[in-house]
Amino acid sequence: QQGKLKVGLMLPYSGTYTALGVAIENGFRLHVDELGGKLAGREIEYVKVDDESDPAKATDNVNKLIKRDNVDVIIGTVHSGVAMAMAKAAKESGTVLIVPNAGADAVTGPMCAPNIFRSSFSNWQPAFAMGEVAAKQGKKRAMTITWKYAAGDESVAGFKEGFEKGGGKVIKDLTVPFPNVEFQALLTEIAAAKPDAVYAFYAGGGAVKFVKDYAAAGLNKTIPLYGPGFLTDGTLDAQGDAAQGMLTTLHYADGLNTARDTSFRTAYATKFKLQPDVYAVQGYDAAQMLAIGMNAVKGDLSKKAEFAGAIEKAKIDSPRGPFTVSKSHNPVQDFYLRKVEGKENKLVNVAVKGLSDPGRGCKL
Amino acid sequence: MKNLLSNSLPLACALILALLGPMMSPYVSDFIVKVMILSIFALSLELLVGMTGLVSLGHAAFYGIGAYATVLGSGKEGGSISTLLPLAMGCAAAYALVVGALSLRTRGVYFIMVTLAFAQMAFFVFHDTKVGGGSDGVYMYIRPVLGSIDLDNRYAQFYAVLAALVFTYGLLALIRRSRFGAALAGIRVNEQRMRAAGFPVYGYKLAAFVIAGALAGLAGFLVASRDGVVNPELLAWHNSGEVLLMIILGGLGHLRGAVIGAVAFTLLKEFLSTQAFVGPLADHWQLTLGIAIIAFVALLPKGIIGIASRFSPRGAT
Amino acid sequence: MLQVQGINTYYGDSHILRGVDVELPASISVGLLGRNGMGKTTLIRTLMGYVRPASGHVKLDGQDVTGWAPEKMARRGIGYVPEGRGIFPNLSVKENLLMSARPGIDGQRAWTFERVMATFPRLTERLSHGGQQLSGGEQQMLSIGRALMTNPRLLILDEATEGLAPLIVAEIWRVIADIRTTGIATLIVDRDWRKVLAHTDRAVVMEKGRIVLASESGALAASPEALSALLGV
Amino acid sequence: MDIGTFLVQCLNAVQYGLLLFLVASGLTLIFGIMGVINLAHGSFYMIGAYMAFALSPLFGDQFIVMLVAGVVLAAVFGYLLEWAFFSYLYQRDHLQQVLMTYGLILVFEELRSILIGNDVHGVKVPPWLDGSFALGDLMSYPWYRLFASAACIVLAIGLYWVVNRTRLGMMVRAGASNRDMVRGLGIDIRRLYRIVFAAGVALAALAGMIAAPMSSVYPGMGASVLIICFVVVVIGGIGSITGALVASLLVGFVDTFGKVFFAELSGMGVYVLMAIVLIWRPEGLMGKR
Amino acid sequence: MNALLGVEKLTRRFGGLVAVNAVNIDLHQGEVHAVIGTNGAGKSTLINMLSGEIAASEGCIKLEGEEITTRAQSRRARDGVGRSYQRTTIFPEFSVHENCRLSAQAAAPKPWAIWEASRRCATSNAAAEEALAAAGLSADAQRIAGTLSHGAKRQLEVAMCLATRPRVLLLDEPLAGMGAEETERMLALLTQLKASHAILLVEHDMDAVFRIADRITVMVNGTVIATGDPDSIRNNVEVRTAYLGEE
Ligand SMILES: Nc1ncnc2c1ncn2[C@@H]1O[C@H](COP(=O)(O)OP(=O)(O)OP(=O)(O)O)[C@@H](O)[C@H]1O
Ligand SMILES: Nc1ncnc2c1ncn2[C@@H]1O[C@H](COP(=O)(O)OP(=O)(O)OP(=O)(O)O)[C@@H](O)[C@H]1O
Ligand SMILES: [Mg+2]
Ligand SMILES: [Mg+2]
Repeated sequence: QQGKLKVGLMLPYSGTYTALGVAIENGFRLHVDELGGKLAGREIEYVKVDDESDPAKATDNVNKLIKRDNVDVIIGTVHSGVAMAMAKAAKESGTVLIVPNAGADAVTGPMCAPNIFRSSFSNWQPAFAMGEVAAKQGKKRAMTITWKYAAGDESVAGFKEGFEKGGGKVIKDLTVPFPNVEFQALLTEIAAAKPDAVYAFYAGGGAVKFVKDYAAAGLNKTIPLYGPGFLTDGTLDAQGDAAQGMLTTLHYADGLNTARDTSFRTAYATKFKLQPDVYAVQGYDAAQMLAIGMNAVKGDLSKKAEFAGAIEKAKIDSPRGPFTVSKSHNPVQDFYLRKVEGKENKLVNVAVKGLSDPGRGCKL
Repeated sequence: MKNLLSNSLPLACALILALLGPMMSPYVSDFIVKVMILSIFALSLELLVGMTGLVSLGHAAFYGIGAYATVLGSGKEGGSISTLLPLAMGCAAAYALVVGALSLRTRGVYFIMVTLAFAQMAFFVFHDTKVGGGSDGVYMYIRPVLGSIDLDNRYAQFYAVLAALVFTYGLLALIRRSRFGAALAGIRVNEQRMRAAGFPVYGYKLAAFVIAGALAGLAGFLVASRDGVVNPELLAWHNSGEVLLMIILGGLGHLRGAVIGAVAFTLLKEFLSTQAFVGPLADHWQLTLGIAIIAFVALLPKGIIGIASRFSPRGAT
Repeated sequence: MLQVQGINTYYGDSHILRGVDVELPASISVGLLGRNGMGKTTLIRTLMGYVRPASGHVKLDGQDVTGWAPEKMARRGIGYVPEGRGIFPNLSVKENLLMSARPGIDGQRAWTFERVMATFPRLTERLSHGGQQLSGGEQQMLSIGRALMTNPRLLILDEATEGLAPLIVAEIWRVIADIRTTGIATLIVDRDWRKVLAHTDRAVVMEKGRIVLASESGALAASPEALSALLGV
Repeated sequence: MDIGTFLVQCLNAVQYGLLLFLVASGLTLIFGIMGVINLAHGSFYMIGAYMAFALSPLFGDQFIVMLVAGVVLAAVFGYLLEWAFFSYLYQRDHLQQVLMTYGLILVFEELRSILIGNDVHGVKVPPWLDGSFALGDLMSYPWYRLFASAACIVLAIGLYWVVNRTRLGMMVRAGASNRDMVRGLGIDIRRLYRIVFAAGVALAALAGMIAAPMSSVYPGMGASVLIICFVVVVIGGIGSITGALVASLLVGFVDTFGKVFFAELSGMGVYVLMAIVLIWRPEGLMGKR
Repeated sequence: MNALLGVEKLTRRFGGLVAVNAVNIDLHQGEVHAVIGTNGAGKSTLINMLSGEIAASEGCIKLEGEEITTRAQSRRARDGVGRSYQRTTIFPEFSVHENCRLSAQAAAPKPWAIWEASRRCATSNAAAEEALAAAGLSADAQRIAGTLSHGAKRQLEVAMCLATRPRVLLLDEPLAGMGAEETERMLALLTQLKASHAILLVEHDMDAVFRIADRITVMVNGTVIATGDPDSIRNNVEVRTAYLGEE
């Protein structure tokens, strides 16, 4: 019937986020291979574009996929600013876009569209969950610290919402200019203010450095450090002892011990000789969502409404646990509280069940 | 004869582009639009670097400001080109006036760094505060329009950008051959002597700086109208650096060099990162692009434009 | 010591030196005369190794050194005071001198910092000034001092007295005379042909890239017709 | 802010400033003194950090031995690099160096990705420097940071001495202003520059190795230090080591207190500082000319 | 006769060093006023202050009775103060003709008129040709300035000064580097120019100075030690010991 399905992978293949891009692609390919390399009977042809995590080049890069390669679907990306530009282009061209990581609230907020989906999370979500956890633990005064950029602001806002709803109070928001990693001054501020808890939003090299500096300053003994899972995901090896015992919230964890997760992990490990992480799961689920939509329209992507409808109605059987998508196309999912033990983010319990992003600003 | 040929060559290129415009696939025309915008941007920097000897590492600031002005000025209802274009160029020129007035006190590497500093300040204003939507940027609801020219239309976009490029090139070509341009060249070579001869050097440099800023603002206007989104990265230093690389690659001191550099740099990168052309090597485009650039520097001391003189019989000195 | 044989030098397309032969024996002073633009500086730059001749040979102590790098020539005992001085503006006077200090080819250090100071007392007051801040004449002294610090056996002076006050010029000619007596060979280019002829053993006149006359300095000084024909005086 | 906190913040500022100097020191040589616009400086720093990552398992506790080995390796590497890519650039327009070093950045970054991968890795603090000492009732300060500061001070003094007090330093500075003249004085400028370039690379790598246990190693780490290094060298006045040191400390203070008092716009801090310094003193704090 | 350029108590310090110390000089049209003095006496510094290249620490400069002490250098140049440099300051990349034309264009009206080609500016071309002819460089007009020999560059230096059509000429060692013939030509030129210009000549070539100077000022260490006609200077004991040396 139809020809190959062209899937555009617009992910970071160079720069800081390269590892994430690779994990997402691997996860995506894993599920496609599980389905025999075909979605709704159509073979897949991949087109890769390195987005360099540079929003300034995002429109050009996404246009390569849309206009040059005429892809049917775009998967991407990690960086929020880039994802925003992609969402804009996807909205204008009508190409299906599945965001496998970037958490910018706006993607499923004001920028939401019938053809834009997210298989990961919104920045608001894990942060809100952490806020609730912190409040439940009886913390009263918290400080937040993050890079000064949109993702950080959104995460901090989510934490504040959850924490203050539970009766806590955020006494001060600290920020470091992006991507500066010199934290001593702010650690000193934290030590001087003596809050009950600190919420931090960092990722990658910054997360490693922050957690290590926090421990080196001796603060981890007295003031618990909370954060969304990115603070300790994929970085534990580098963080070493400094991260031990830290609590984070995320929609994925080590030691879920569900059949679904175990089979995913084994398959991933065998195929790529690597341990999967949350990014791999998000990539994997992007493929699942695409498959569901494709099956519903029998491979005919021009039926936009049915495609979206199928995904909206579906329960996606993710390694993270089943989830659905909200009206604004963001996952409605459980958030786990996890604790760092050794080199794993061990599941403690479910922090918030079926948490849905408010999708503020979305008119779907 | 030779002169005539060299003068009409750019015009011929523009004509060919104009004729081919309607025949191009959306991607090709989009790509050409991108290269043309970059060419305008590069030309505006060429006025500073190649013609006046002022190496700026903050030129992206004017580009970004032009782009932001366009988006912020257009509001929810969209705006007219006739107001947004002057707004974009005006904002960029105004910032260039401030930056130029202050930074022209310094010279050489210090000038490079002061311009960088001012660009970074502008960058952080957009990145760290809410004026422009923060680090993720803002988008434009409706693209600028003027009468029947709607920049949402890809042909309108193509011809508008082409016209802007021709305008920029023509303007700079005029400046180059004029007394103003000769004075700038003199300043590049020997500022002290220019002052002794009676040229108000500071004024000349400032004028060049502001014109370059306004033209970069023009490029910014075009890029915002094309993309419909802007973000702080437009102002980032590596963007300034990249356009500088383009004009060096093309060959300093020639308008054509700036355009050739923009074309070559973009094409090269496009080529090396496209699987269809280089296969799995595309994953390592950084490596191949890096090697290509190193090879260019090693083999072409005068930039790509130098190839011509290299193969002409008596060019080498 | 140094021989130049059949040198042809080009700058791009222009043929500047046309078959130049010059002999610079050890311990002998040679004056190089000629009008502006006749190729004096080019000859010097060629034998120093800054410019590679298209043909011909430069021989040092009988060894073919054509195309040797300037630093190698300098280390073999050639001191160079270039036209336009070549002071290092970012170094102080003292540093300008110290950085170039080296023993001569015979291992002797006849010229020391102190001796240069004694020769150019004016510099003593300017030791910590940057090279840029010196007056023109002061720079000239520094340039000569710097070349002397390398303890050369052949000192090349290209317009070494340009911009110097008469008193200093006299002093420099005295120093040159001094140097001559210590057995250092010199090659002198100067616009004051009288002084050149008075202070050299031999004189060579260039015209349009050729050597048109080579004779004893005294003999040339005594033949005004030759001088006016060749130098326009 | 009470006085105790204030003092700790000052300590933070000084300490950060010294660290900056450490990273910028190599650039002071290559850019400040030799006059080569070297954008690849960040890459050399990155190479050092990754070297620490790769070498530390081999050397175990012998941290200092590892540093020495790393410095030697980096110097050899720098020497070869200068020979292959820079030796013919001095006579050309300075901007050619910009292009060349940009190409090198891309190559190094991709090679790193191919050889080591893209994960974040930690580097162990040597055991004899592990641990912290208490500073006030809540804070403590890692010994390793003090070690890094001390290393930097030693380096600063050493560098100052070599550049300003030795003949080698004079020759190098002379070479930066007039290569031909230096050659005419019997100095082999090409070899000299190769050595200095190697030294600059070695310094950058040393900084990377010392920083690695604190900052961990990650993709793109080179790019993030590049600009700040240039800022430091330029604020200080190109070619002045004391200037670079003073500038580092200034930047340290501005950055530290900027984060505390003007969180919103602290990213601008160093750039505002640079603009003010250069408008006030167009040749940098301690620059000549 | 009124002084075209007058200077009162002009002083310049560099840190502790007083390079020019309370110098008074009057330059008149029709007169070559030579300033001689030891190296580092402050002659170039004096010219630098007169032309506006550096600011005076103290004192006052008047052009036709109007004070110009703080006037910008470029403005002074357009008002008719032209100078040459002791160290050649040309545009090495441009042709000899372009060097002069560019200098001449400073005075051309409407510099912003970008539709007019620089090459076609008739007045500037005329001024350039005239200056080149005066300096004896007409034959080399099309050569690239950087490839000239040292002496020819010195000639060009003076030609560029002339091309701006100044009324006051401040010449810093114009004879340096010139051969015998060129020296003669330059002296003839100065003699011819002095009728319509005020000329300040800094020079170390004493034969030349005594031949053409109408008045001589002698500086030592920033201070004027003598001013007067050539004969009185030649016989001044102080000048002989401090500057000329006993011959
Ligand atoms: N870089 C160059 N390129 C082309 N021609 C040059 C270059 N340098 C010098 N020339 C030409 O070479 C010829 C000889 O110049 P050179 O400098 O050797 O003369 P000179 O005898 O030293 O004169 P002067 O007494 O003026 O110093 C001159 O005609 C000059 O114009
Ligand atoms: N920018 C400066 N900074 C410090 N000192 C300076 C500066 N410029 C000149 N000087 C000093 O001022 C004094 C006068 O210098 P100037 O150049 O005026 O001398 P001059 O009379 O022209 O000498 P010459 O005949 O050698 O050219 C010198 O001692 C010089 O070292
Ligand atoms: Mg000469
Ligand atoms: Mg002088």
